[in-house]
Amino acid sequence: MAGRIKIRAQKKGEMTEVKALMRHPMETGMRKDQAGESIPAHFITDVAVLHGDQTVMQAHWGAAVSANPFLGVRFQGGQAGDAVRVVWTDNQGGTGEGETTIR
Amino acid sequence: MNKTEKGRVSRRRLLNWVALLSTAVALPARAWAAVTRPDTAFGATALDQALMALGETPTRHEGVIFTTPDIAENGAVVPIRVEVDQTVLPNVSKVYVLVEMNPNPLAAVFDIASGTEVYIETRVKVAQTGDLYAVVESDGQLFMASRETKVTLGGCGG
Amino acid sequence: MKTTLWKMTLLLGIGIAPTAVSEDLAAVIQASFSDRGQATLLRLEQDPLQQHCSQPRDQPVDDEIAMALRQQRLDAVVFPADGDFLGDWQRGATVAASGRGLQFNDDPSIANGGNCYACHQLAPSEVAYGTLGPSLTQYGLRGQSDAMLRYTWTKLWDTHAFNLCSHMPRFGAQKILDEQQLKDVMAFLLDPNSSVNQPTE
Amino acid sequence: MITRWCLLWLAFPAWADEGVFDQYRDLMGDDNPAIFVIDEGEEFWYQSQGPSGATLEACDLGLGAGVTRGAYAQFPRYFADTDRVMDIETRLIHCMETLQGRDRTVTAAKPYSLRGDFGTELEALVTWLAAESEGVVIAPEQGHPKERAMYALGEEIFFYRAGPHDFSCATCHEQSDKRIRLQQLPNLTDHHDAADAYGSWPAYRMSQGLVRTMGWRLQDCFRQQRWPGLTFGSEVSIALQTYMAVNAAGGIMTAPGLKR
Repeated sequence: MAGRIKIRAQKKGEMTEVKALMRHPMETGMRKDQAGESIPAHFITDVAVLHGDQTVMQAHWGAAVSANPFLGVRFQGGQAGDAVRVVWTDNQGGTGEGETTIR
Repeated sequence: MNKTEKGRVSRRRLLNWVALLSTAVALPARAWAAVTRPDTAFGATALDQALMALGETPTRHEGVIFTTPDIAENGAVVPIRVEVDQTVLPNVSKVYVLVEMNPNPLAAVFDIASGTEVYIETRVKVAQTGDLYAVVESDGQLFMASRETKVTLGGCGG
Repeated sequence: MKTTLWKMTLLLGIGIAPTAVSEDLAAVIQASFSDRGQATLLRLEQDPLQQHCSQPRDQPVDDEIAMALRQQRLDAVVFPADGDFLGDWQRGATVAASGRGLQFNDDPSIANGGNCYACHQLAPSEVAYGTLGPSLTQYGLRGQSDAMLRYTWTKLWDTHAFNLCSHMPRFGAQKILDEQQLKDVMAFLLDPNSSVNQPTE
Repeated sequence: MITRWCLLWLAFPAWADEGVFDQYRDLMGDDNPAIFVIDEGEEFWYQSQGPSGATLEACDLGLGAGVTRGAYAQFPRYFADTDRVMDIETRLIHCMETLQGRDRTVTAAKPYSLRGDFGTELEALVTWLAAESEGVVIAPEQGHPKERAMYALGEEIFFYRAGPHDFSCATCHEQSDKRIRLQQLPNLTDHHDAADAYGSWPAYRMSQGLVRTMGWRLQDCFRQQRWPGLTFGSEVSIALQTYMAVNAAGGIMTAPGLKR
């Protein structure tokens, strides 16, 4: 179930706009569960957006990015039908990946 | 990337990253110069400390266009947008987002490839009312903008 | 005949908990809940006031009952033993801002809040205020006459003494806040230095 | 998938009138993480489970075995096989028991996520089924006497004041254009407000990072009313959902919504 990403990539004039939602709890490690036990930190640390084989953007995140993170970026160029990919890794070694085509 | 950070890269994290890039994604290596994570800045527990860890005190600049809500419906999800007027701040390579009142103010760092617009949208947690900062690195120098977001108690206020 | 039963109970002596509403309704409600922490099923048993006020707003209320109830609430108000109505407005501000207390997930060892901001505007600097009740900003302009002190105290203690079937909780009568907290909230409302009474921008 | 994304996208500007939070909502855009939970619910529906190793595909949600499109919008409704009025949650538990052979003391033990959880099977199923009614007219059945009795019961409970604070549902939800703190309160006795509110649950609750169902919303209301714990699938829960659904009838399902 982990690792899901929903991506939209849309041509906007010269630019391509990418919007991605990632399925992740983004736990800070500072919350406690119902029983009072600490919930371990679990958050995405690294994210990248790729257009074809080109990295458009790479990011490092802390636990302060909201649960089920949203990311929007824009890059120059890109043609309808090109592949856009978003990948992430988290602090527990988990990974996620999603792909779409520009429309 | 400032000098003090380079030596502090978590090896494990870097390896994870490289492993992900080479296996899960299987892309040509040239696309992936794995960028080091600024661990000192992420670990900072006060805004000043976090800004200092970025290398230099950023200068306020109107070219950094930072959009945040004046009032957030919930501090767990505060939408933000960072843009840059590239006619006055060219060659932006990084964007940092910081939240003054969080236990660790640095929330995110974005490495921008050339050809990528400086246009970033995301959603961050904001512990309580205070300032949010967007810091950008343009031609090796740091510039910033800040905005206050009020975090309100919701619903029945309990 | 339901109403007749209420009336009898009310007129014969308010204070005992009648079970007249509708046996069916009471039974269904009891069967649909379970004790959780400090919130036990006992809380679902209505007192005469709750029973009287559990009808849609557009339904006419029986004047006889209403008058009896209002008088009974008024008579039951307990004023401060030392005659001093005003506490510390800053502590009152804290009580007004806190919405915790008496929920099944609240720790009963921590003081309850008054949650005034849920429904009322108070200090003009606080933007997160509700509108279920009237704005109380500048409430202190009404002065601190004895009548004003007693009126305000009564509103906090048991709002139904003046405004039967108001939505506001009975902070004193139901022991939601203690006497000192009520005095502090009084000061928050009436003290000229209180943030409630600062000019709006 | 693309279609669903677009549907969600189109449905969201309907938020509009939050007043003080307009700017916040504008910045939030139209991306609702509930979209993941819809997918997860769909997978649960088609997943073989329990001693019988069956899926839920033969579950009758009121429109015939296996019909999911539009079914949510007609709940709560009377089912002859149980001789009860059921909400969607109790119906799903019933199907898990009868089709999959799963013990209801297990399936109904923890219907809703607790702090630290990341969604339950029931939350996911309800979210998917609500999405299967997106754009559908809210039309709860009221033909059977037990359905009408449920509505009447719901109305009585709605106005029933109890507990140390004397709160009823009506305390917060019988007037229009009121807020608690900064949150707009729907007047659930009014058709338009009831339709907007009822039609937008289940909803992604930003403060919790989870999708919450109408059933969960009710038991959380009672917590704040200082009442004891509302039992999952209880008569009060179903009666109040019936009261809201009937008041909302004729409105359009927009769920899953996006809430504070």
